[in-house]
Amino acid sequence: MALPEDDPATASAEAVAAATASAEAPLVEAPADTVAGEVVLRLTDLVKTFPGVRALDGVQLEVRAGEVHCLLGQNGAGKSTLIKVLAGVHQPDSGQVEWRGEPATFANPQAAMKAGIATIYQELDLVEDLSVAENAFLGHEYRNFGFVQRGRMARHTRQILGRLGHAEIPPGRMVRSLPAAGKQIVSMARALSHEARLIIMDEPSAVLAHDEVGNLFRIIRELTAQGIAVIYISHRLEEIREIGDRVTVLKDGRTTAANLPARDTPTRDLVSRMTGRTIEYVFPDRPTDDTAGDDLLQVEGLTRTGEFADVSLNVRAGEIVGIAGLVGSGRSELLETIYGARLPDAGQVRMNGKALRPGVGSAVRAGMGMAPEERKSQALLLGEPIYRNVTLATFGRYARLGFTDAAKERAEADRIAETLELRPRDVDRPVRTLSGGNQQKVVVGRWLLGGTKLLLLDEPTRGVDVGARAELYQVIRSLAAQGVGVLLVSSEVPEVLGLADRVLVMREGRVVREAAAGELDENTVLDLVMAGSLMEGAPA
Amino acid sequence: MSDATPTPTATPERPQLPAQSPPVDPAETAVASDKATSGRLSWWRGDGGDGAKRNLGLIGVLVALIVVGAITKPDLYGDPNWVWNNVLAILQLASVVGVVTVGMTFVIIGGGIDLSVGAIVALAGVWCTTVATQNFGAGGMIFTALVVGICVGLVNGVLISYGRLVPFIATLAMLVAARGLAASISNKQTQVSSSTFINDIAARKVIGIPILVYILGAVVLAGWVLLNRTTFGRRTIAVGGNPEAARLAGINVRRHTMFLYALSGLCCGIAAIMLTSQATSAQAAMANLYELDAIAAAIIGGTLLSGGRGTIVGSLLGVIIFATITNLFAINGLSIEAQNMVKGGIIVAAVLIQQFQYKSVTRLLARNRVTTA
Amino acid sequence: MSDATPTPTATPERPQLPAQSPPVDPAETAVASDKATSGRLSWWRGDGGDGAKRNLGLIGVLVALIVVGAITKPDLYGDPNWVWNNVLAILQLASVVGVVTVGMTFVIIGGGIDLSVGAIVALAGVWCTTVATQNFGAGGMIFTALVVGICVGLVNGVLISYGRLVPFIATLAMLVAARGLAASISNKQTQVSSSTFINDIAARKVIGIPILVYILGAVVLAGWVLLNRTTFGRRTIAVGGNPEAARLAGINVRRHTMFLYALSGLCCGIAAIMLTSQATSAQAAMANLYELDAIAAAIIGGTLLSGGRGTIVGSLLGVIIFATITNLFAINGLSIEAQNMVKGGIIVAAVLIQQFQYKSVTRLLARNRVTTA
Amino acid sequence: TSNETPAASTQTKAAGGSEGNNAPGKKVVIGFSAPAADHGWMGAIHANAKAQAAAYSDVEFKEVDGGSNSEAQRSTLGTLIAQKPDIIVVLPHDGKEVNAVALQAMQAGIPIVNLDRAFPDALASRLVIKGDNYGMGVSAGHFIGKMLKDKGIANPVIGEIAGLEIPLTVERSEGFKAALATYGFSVRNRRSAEFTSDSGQREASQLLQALPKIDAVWNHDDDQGIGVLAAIKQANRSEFFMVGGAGSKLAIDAIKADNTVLKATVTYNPSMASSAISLARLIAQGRGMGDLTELQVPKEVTLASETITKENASSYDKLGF
Ligand SMILES: Nc1ncnc2c1ncn2[C@@H]1O[C@H](COP(=O)(O)OP(=O)(O)OP(=O)(O)O)[C@@H](O)[C@H]1O
Ligand SMILES: Nc1ncnc2c1ncn2[C@@H]1O[C@H](COP(=O)(O)OP(=O)(O)OP(=O)(O)O)[C@@H](O)[C@H]1O
Ligand SMILES: [Mg+2]
Ligand SMILES: [Mg+2]
Repeated sequence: MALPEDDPATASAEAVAAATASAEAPLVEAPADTVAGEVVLRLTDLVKTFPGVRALDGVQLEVRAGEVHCLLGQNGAGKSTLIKVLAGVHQPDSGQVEWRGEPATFANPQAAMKAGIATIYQELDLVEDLSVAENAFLGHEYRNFGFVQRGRMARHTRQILGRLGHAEIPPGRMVRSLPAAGKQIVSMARALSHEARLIIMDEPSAVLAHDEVGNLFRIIRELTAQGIAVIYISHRLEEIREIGDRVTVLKDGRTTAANLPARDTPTRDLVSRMTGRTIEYVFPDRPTDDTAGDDLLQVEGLTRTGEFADVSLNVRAGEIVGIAGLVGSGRSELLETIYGARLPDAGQVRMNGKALRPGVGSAVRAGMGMAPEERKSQALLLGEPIYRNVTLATFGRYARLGFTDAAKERAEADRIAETLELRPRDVDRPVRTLSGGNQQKVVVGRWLLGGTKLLLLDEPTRGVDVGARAELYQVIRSLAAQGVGVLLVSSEVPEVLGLADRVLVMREGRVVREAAAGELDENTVLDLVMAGSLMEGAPA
Repeated sequence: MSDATPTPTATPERPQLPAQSPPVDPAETAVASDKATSGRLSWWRGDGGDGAKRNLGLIGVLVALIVVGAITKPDLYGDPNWVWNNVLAILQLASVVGVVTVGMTFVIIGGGIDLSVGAIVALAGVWCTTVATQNFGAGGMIFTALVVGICVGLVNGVLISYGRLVPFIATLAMLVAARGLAASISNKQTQVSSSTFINDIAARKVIGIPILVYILGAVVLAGWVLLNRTTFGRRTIAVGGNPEAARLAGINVRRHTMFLYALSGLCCGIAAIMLTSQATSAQAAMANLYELDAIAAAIIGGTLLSGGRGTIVGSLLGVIIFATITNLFAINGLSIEAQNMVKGGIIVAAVLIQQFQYKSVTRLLARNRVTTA
Repeated sequence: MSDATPTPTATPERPQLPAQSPPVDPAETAVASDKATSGRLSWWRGDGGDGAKRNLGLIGVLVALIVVGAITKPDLYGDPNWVWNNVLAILQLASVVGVVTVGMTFVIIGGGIDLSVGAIVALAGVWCTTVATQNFGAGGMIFTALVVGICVGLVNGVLISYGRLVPFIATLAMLVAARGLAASISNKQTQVSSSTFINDIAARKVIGIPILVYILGAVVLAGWVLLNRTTFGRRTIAVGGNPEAARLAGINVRRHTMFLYALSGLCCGIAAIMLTSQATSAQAAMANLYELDAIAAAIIGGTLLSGGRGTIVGSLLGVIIFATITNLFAINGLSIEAQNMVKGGIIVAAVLIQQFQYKSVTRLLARNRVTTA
Repeated sequence: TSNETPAASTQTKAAGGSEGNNAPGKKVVIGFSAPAADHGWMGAIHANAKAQAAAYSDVEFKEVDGGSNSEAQRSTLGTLIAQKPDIIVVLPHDGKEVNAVALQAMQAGIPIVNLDRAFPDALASRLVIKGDNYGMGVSAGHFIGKMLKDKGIANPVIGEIAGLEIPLTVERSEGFKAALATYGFSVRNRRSAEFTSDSGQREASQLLQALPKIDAVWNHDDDQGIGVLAAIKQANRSEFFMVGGAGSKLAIDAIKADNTVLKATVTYNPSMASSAISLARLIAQGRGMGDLTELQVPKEVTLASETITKENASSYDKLGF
């Protein structure tokens, strides 16, 4: 892992200046045909099988220098597998990789990095007990006879973070103490710390809020302006339209469309190529008349010092309440506190008028269910079969005298798998082998089994593909129709506005606005969450 | 609810795709792959097929060991009577550690470790053979051993789950303390059991099989059912696999952890009675290093030291493998140093054989699966 | 529903995204988001001084132990000369295990465990005191001990990283095998060292401090620098904390793991020389259960058994705490059974004190941060 | 070995011997260090030493824990030396490993009485009092050899259950081997137990499995012998006879009763601890042994290993531990 002779810090400083200038220029619609850079990467007939699954089944891909090439596909289509093959993590079973005009094989991640391919993986790949700088330069540290040059690394890291718009993150801070969004930024910093010709981003925006996504796009534009190619994966079509140049669509491990223009291809086309059918990407209708019942959940003056303060809210049976806010506005903490997973410093939580005793157990007994934010660390038993993950909170319900009923559990899990379009559908497969989006479906599916009166959903659609997302919305709405109360946290404002009946806007740990969803539009909410001018006069 | 809103609608005309393969109906593919996978997988259903496949590997190791025995001692292995007796001897040798290992397996699957098992066996054994206890007869002795085991296990559990001590340290402290207490109770003497009932447990056979082997069988069966068929077992796997997820799913992680150590203590109490019966006596130094034996057996048997995965059958096979190795050395009359050198090699070889078998079995199944897909 | 902007339904006008709203100067955004987030959010809570704070707790425990000593033996502790000598005695007692623990700390941080350390010390000690080796003089003996240590460590490493054996099993096998080999080399006899140079290491002082203490200091210092200031050390944390991430970052996880066990072996080689010098002899059974001592010390010192976190200073403090406990018992002349019972309690108390201290320190710092923010 | 209190089973020399050796002399402090008692024999060593010291009004007994290995013993011995007792009785884990510390004490003017396991360096002790490990094996070998010769068995199957593999066990086995060799016999299978009854049971059961027919067995230690006898009973075997080691009360009783395979035991008596305390007191007080002409206690005492059989068992009653 040789380091460039001259300090890349200075080199990229100039690049930043140049790129910033171009970014500030009025945004040009870059039509697909302006991407005239030479082809840096060409994949032909790539095949990769896992035990029991053909994850890649003849993929074609062509990426040009200076373009943002988007990969689209349903959950489990093989996008992450594809980029892992490119990054040297997996070895393809067959097919050709042509890198900058020459056939290449990347035997390990090191080889890929050396060749100039940097990757931001879908699952956070940071070391919790190393500092931000050490994580950014992990594996290619600045060093002198084996000794780490900490000053130099810190300086360069600070510069990259500044470039990412997060100069406030101290390079010496342990990654453990960063929230998820901060970690994502460190992941990006790592990719930028390489002198890469191609940067692959696997759903980088999944844990980012809107302002952060803007930042990310600014960086991507800087990169492409320098002739660096970017492969961009996201389930949010609007992002692809904004940042993408060309799109390749994968379905069941095959390329079903290549090099479509990102801006002009009709959504209908994209979706049908992904799923084999067209999906009207709309939110289910709200009931016309107010069908919501009595107050199910009442929260009064809930406070956790340093996280959120004096939050009062209520959720009625059959009602969907959405909470909008920036990353770090304390929504996850609020949800976890309501759920009893954290102890409040002040305030009260009542279900059906009865105050809850502290602890998750009593919340679950009272009929609450929560799909937490971080699926891997908070929700899944990765080595266990899908069905056991789906019934993790409810297996006691199917048990008799303490003896579990596996057949019933499987049947229930099968039902969920079908509803949420889990793929592969086999519920005996370990969750570990599922794609990220499918894992998310398992997490949410756990609480759809019935018996739940109040559903707390924290970013339920993170990484879920368009088709399944529509299904999920549908399920949530139908649960509400059956009288279940839903409290929904999402960083996607349209999702909150489209799905919820009533919306709370949180900023810096406080509820700054509460209104029926119909009374708000996206811009108002965005202004609110970002401490905009609308604050004055807006009733809290 | 499907017709509540018109969301996913299939379009009649399919878009032109550059895909080489003829377009397939998505529903069809799903069904096909479903059949292909779960049909085959159903074989291993019930106890995490992984474990079952791993256990095949262990049985392979066992067979290899027996073959080595038969080659080195053809005269002995030529006598079926002797062979049967030897199988019983191996099982008897495995019985005490086996019972301890069942408890240990639960603790390790639950994300912990119990270094105090040997000490608990010794303490329970010594306590149940004091003169005062022996006066209450065999019933009193058995009761004492079990209660001591459970109580010490509970102390471990409370320290770990409510005192938030690292299991390694808490049970190490208990190891030291329990051995000290045992030495003080027994006044460092070997206490002879004068109860014929107790002593007969190890001496008697029923239908030609030693009672100790029945006890081992009963404990293993109970452990298997508990782990694979009850909510307690499911909670154990959840607590060990991802404690945060378990907590957020409404499981009382701390209380469950406490129970796991109490369960291990109970197993130690049972083992104490068995060992006291075998030795017709108890002393503070007995069951020396059982913690290592039990942990090693569980791990060889496929239990993950980091928790969340393991099988009772694997642990049993692990114990039997170690007992067979000891037996192999004994019948060959190896000197202890030669024995130790060879033992290290055998352990390594055993794991390698097992891994190899496991992999090839998995690959075989995978290949079949892919071709049918 | 109407104005909820269902985004992906092909709308002619581009969706409103905040990034496109007035293009902002990046510096400005930074400041703004700084306010929005770290202003109240204290995003970057905690400073990684985690280890340092934990160590404060350990020092508290140490002070508590010394206070207990002073209370129980006021006469001895009244004599500053005796106290100084006692400090040296404790350090000397800690020195051999301390060196082993430094290596162990690396292995555990790197996600492994080394049960064979005691056996490697014994093997290296026995090998370097054979008549043949002693003929080469002190240099030959030291060289032999170090080479034996490294080689055995390398075998461990290869088995674990390339043979894919679980570290627990691989090093357990090595434990058994190395002790067997040591017994066979020494013919189960104690081998006396006739090298005055070697024997003087433990007997001599320089500027009033025993040479063994200097060796411990040097190894600890080297370990600290290696862990905190070199790529090797930082990568060790990565390999143990998130092996997948380490692999994705291009670190050769297997090779690194192998080196960790070799490092542990090297430390065992050094310890073998120290112990041989102390005993002026070596035998196959020496350094018995050092693996437990070293693991316990590392864990008490804050090293996570699951890897990825730990400090050298913490481990050193752990070793010194255990040595101080032993010393405390010796000066109080406790019987071994009383000692063991008390020791268990002390270990538990020590961890609780440490946790309590750690928490209160953390809380204090956290409170300050929030209020000043 | 019994459930009785140790006070009842310790071996002390009755006060009032000849020459007034028991007459109170100057007050002396006797330090004592022996490995942690984890089995009957070592337990008896500790109990005997303590009880014998208590029998003298002029002795202050200072016992430090000898720990579970040489290293611990060295460290606690160091603290004992720092307290400057008049004399120290040491039973080392291993003489060679504790030699340096003993030497240090002698140089500091504190005489060392070396109990049982000898220091290699003659300067490291004032007095060595020990059992005869090699001789023990020899006694056992001769008893077995003679019995088998008398029975006329030409090619006997002899098993051996040794103790923990430390140098003293190796010595015992060598003596056993040498004595058997004089009859042209050898050991067919040898297992090492750990001086505990459960390990004795374990190793014996495997030995019995390995040897379907046996003529004689020597078990090194009567305490582990409880387990060995249990294993023999569990296996329902009785075609052979067994010789024990050390000479515990239980073993002597069993020999007398003659209803088990145990026919004899060779002594290695923990009474040596009592003798060591008595002699240490005399050395510290500058007195000689009453029955000897010498003004000082001799430099070395080695106990003979006797063979206890049904015939002479009753005379050993008071020495059984
Ligand atoms: N290690 C593995 N073992 C077995 N199967 C795997 C493994 N990794 C991925 N798969 C399977 O390969 C297929 C493709 O997965 P991949 O992660 O590439 O999907 P994806 O397109 O990234 O989906 P998502 O949008 O949900 O992230 C899935 O069916 C998945 O279950
Ligand atoms: N591990 C952590 N250490 C310190 N502070 C944290 C940690 N995680 C979160 N926080 C703090 O808690 C607050 C809430 O953060 P969090 O990201 O969970 O909010 P959120 O509104 O749920 O955002 P998102 O929806 O993106 O998760 C922030 O002040 C954040 O700095
Ligand atoms: Mg993916
Ligand atoms: Mg959140």
